[in-house]
Amino acid sequence: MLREGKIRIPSGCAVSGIINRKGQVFSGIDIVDSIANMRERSNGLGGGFAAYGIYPEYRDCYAMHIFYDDIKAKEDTDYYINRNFEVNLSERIPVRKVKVIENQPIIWRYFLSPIPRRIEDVGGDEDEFMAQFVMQINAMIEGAFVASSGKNMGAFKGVGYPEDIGEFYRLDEYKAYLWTAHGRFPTNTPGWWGGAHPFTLLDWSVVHNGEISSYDTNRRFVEMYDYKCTLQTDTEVIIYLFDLLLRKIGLSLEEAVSVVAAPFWEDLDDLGPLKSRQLRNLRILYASALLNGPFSIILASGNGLMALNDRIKLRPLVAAEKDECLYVASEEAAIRAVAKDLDRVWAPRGGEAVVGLLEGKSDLLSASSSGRKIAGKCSGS
Amino acid sequence: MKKVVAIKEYCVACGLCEVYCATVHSRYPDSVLKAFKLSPQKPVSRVFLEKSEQWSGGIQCRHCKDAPCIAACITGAMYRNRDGIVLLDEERCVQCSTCVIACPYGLIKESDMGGRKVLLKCDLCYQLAESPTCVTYCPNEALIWVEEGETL
Amino acid sequence: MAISLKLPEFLVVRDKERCIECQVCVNQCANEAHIWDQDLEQVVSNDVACVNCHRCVVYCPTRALRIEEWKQDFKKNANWDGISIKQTYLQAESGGTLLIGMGNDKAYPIYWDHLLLNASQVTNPSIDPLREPIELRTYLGRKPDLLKNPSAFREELPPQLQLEVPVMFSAMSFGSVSLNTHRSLAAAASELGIYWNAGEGGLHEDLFSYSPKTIVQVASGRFGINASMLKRAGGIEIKIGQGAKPGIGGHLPGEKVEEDVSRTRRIPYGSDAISPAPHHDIYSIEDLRQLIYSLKEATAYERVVGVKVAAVHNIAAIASGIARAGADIIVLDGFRGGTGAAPLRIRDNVGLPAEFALAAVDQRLREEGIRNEVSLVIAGGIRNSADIIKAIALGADAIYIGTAALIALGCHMCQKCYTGKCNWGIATQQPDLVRRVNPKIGRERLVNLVRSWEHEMKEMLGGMGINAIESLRGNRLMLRGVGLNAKELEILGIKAAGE
Amino acid sequence: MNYVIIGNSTAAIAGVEGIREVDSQGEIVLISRETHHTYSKPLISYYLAGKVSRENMDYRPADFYARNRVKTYLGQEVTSINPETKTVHLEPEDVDLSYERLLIATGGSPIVPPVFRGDYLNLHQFYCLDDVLNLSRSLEEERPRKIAIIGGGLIGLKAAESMVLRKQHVIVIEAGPYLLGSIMDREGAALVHEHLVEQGIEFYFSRPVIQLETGARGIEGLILEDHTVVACDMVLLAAGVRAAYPPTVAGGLKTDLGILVDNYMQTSIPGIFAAGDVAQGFDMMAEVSRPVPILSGAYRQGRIAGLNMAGQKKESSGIMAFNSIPLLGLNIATAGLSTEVGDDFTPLSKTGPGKIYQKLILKENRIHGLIFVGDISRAGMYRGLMTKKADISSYRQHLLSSDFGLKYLPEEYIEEVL
Repeated sequence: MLREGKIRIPSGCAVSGIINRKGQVFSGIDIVDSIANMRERSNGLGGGFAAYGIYPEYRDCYAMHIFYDDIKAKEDTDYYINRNFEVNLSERIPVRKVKVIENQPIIWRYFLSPIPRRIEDVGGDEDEFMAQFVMQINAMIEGAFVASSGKNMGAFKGVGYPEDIGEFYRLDEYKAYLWTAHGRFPTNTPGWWGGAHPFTLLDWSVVHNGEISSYDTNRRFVEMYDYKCTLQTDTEVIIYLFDLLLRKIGLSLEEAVSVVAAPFWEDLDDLGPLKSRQLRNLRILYASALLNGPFSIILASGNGLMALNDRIKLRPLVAAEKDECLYVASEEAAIRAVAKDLDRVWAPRGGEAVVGLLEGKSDLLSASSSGRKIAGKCSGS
Repeated sequence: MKKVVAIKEYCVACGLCEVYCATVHSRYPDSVLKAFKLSPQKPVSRVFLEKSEQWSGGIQCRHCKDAPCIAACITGAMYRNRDGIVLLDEERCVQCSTCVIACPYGLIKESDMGGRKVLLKCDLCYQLAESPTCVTYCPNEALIWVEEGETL
Repeated sequence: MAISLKLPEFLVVRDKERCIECQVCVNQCANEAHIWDQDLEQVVSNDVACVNCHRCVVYCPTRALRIEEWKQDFKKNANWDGISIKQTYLQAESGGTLLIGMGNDKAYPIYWDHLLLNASQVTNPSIDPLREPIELRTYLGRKPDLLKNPSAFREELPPQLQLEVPVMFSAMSFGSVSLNTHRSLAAAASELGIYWNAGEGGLHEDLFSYSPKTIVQVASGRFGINASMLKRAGGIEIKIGQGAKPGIGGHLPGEKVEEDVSRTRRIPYGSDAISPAPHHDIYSIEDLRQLIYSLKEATAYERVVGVKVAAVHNIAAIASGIARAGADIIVLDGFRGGTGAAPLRIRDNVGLPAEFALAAVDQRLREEGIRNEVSLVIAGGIRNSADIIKAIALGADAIYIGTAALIALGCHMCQKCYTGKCNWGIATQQPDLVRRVNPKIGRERLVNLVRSWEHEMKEMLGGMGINAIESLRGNRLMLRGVGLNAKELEILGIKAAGE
Repeated sequence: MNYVIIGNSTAAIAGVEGIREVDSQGEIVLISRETHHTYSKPLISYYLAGKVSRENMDYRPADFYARNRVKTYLGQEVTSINPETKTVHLEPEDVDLSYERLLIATGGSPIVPPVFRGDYLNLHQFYCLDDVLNLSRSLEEERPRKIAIIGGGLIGLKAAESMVLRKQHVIVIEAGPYLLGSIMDREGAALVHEHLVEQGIEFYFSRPVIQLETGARGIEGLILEDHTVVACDMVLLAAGVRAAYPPTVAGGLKTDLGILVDNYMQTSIPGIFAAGDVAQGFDMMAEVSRPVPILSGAYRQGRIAGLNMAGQKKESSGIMAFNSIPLLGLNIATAGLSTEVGDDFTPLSKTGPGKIYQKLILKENRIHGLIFVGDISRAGMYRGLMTKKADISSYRQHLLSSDFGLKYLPEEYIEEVL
């Protein structure tokens, strides 16, 4: 059977996300419990987590989680890493033996600082350098797959039920202020670790439930802007779209939302002349970026998260608040499993984004991944 | 009162108005084929396709408000019914043809029904529920059934 | 006079049992294939004159008429078939180019019929157009480079054509078609919220009220065009070529240039209207750029300027050049596109299928990163809503229909448009024939056609789980090829069925 | 408003209809010397010929009076009209009826040439229903062999036709030089004559009857001016009609050849109107006031009178004489100044094939009269052009062509018909 990248595989799923908006970190137990409560929504063929704030000691380094099928792939990748980065730490990610988890790849993590000359070679845009580097590895090196590459964050994913994956990765031992999780129900897969969610680029991570009917339109659109959709998954194209809209083009989060979940033409007229003209123009210009078909996604960055449904809400999404914590999940039960007394619970409408930002942040685009700057040395030990 | 109006801009001069008018007033109102093949005399139309090089149109009794044919009819056979339709009661008609010369448009015609002379005029197919037959079957909607004074 | 070797093409079959001698057929046949014989007191046929337009068949109130092919066998010969022999006779007698109307009728593969659409099952829901909105609105026009001009959406965009359905009526000039045909197209386009193209013959003054929904054409003859017409129009199209006759100009015979045509085209009454093969001010891509910007200047950059080209072998490079020359819309006219008159050999042997041209151009513009900046419209051989959906999935923004619109108006594809005696009142200027198109009915029929397609398109989109047409544009994963070889699949950029 | 109408024929009935178009409430009283329900006078020859039943002679359905709420005094004669008191006196009822508006529609009475004044058993009038009822009885009882008809005009020839259809031998005696002299020219009359001779009718022209031969059965022969003796055993008088004035009106109505009326059909005495054969109104073709004793004129005048009596101001543009008289299978139609031959008038005519004769009388680019014999199918269009006083100069060359029709007429005329 062909794996992701060779074939497009539709899947159903569960998603969950928790953020402490004051930036206080907490262990992975809650997020694992939350996603575990939606076991019915996945089938054991994929689970994963994204965690932000987990590597404070390496906060200025790119934390790169890579799956290797074999040692050859690692050697090839290391060659490229060493040419482009100063390697602050390179180690096997610590895992626990879990009975049902098998066929795991070699799972490695690096804390990297790019060599400034290399960034200058490609025009001096560090984010673009990183994004291109990651896409190159994924596309070029057989048997290597970058699971995450942002700063002070990481993706932990694999084939299995999400709670088993959490156990496997020892997430109880990590502390993050923002967690997202995913349980996967692919309809046709050999169970490839790279295909599990979240999918990441730079600081971005996306967990996603749904199927993007507009996939090829979106793919061919982002590919015009130097993205390589190697996985042929919706999740991949979603993250590239957001990266394009938010980072490369510089739309605000609100604008990007009204692109990917554009209002209906007939609803535009009710919004006042200026607003309706701008939304109309956005829709005209970014027609190919409309995400069509059923989805609920959680997009996260170091600054916070944003949960969003497709514009006619064909997939479930529930949000809740308790003090400084914001919860989003496919089902209310997944939130109630970890937070009993909620201040507020609501079901966002189709196309209505639920945004949870760290205090003091005004946008999802994190400082580390915005602007064209050359990275300094990593401050971690 | 609704009248049939001919729109000469769209008349295609096919003559189907005549064919269907003749049929519906024949012994076999539902079948053109039977009307023409089985009737003892060739069925006669009460609408007339007028053609010139510049225009054409199916024309028929205008059901004039101040109808000269009614005024002229010596027997009272020509009358106006409740709906304003000018009708000829064939039972009472003595075929004097005064209406023929009374009609300023020449739209009442004499016809020979097997040696018997009859006078025929448009009755707007008043016995049918739908529009007059010529309108129903005009293939280009060049005959329309509209309230008087109503234009396109 | 030497005997003509021409054979009748068709046989008029008159069922005497059914004929009532009403002469409706006589009244309707402009070719005089039906004649009333005073002496016989019956209608007789002149089969040689019959063009198989079906006017008499449709109008006969007793269904007494049928037109058959005139079956005349030649000795079996796979090389010299009857058609080839008859065409040779014709040219030996006339010494002229064979003329023909409408699009290529040869049995080249129709790629639309080798494409299959996807539909949702289980993993995502199909959308029911009767319950949920499904949007077909499309904007055609130049879009700024998103990376270079990220705040473009806050400004006024360059002019856009707003289409409620991604369908437009192709350029058909007043002269080649009748005024009532134009009236029907214009009124239908306005009612449908789409555009119609008046072709290279200007816009008749009676239709000025429709000008906001009219695209006027600037072609090599420049007929009917002046500054006020450009400003009045909703959009402008520079016509470089036409799918039915790439590389060939146009010729409207003087007989068709009656008073209205003469006034509208701004040419002398009764004079031949000749459109040269090339624009004599466009011998290169940079010349095209000058014309595009001349037209934009003339309309204060308030009008969309498109460029229509025939699909030819290096169309991808040509289209890229047109996009970079500043065109807002590129129209690709495939080799099945219709025409009022074309040399038969050109029509049947020159050009490319629209499907390939579209696939190649869309892909090329994407590779160059400029696909989003220009709109792509295809024309030539679109027959139904499925063709449209496939075209959009291959990468088109919208499509043009010409032949389909004329068929909706009554065209029976006899392909004799060039004679000027169109029995359906479409391709004619003869007043008695022009009356045969009642614009009220014409408008209704066109509106019905597009509305029925609109509904079908929504059903197909909904089936694919898509509720806005832009999410289908270039969505080639929604297509699979059947009966296509690997190279064809590669050019079309699609997978084979089952993949 | 209350209305009194004297008469029960076309003009009177049209008067009722005219009044009821405007006034559905006012009281209408209708007085007739005859006792019959309203019937059509021109139908008497058809009745005699057996082409129409007695019931079908009714000019309006049996419920006409009831439906229009008309009170009738049939078999009553008005013996005096008093405009001062606005009353009419009826006999034998011996009542006075008051009116606010009065319509005199008493019609005409047949002219009896002096030579026929006398009491002859076999001398018949041919004017009203009672005449033909009598005549019909006589024909059956007396079985005449030769019937002489005095007068070759419209009435005479219709009488002749009915007699032929009853298999009688008919002799027509016309004082003038040819038939239908009041409406027909010599050429047309010749065709009619030829046709009627073929049907077995004998004719004597240009010789009035100067003396009668009488015997036991009454008149047995007619002596003409040239002393020709025409043997006959029955005589029908059809020598014409004149206005049948009502009895003297106190104060007097102005009359000429009929009661003078204005274009609203009002007489010289306000409140009193007249219409039909008794009235003398405007002849639109001759453009003078003169009697036009035809049924359609009577109807038009009666209706106009009725409308004006009920208060709707409606002006008549005058009436036109026109006739259609099929005679034993030959169609004849005339209209307007059909016999005009003055210098200003230009005839345009066409003959054949067969008994076809068509003639238009033109003057100053207008059609003033027409005579059609044989084929009358297009006569209505020409008459329409006469009514409109249409200028025919642009299509003059097409007049009388076999395809003459709307297509030759000006746009505004076509628009009217479409």
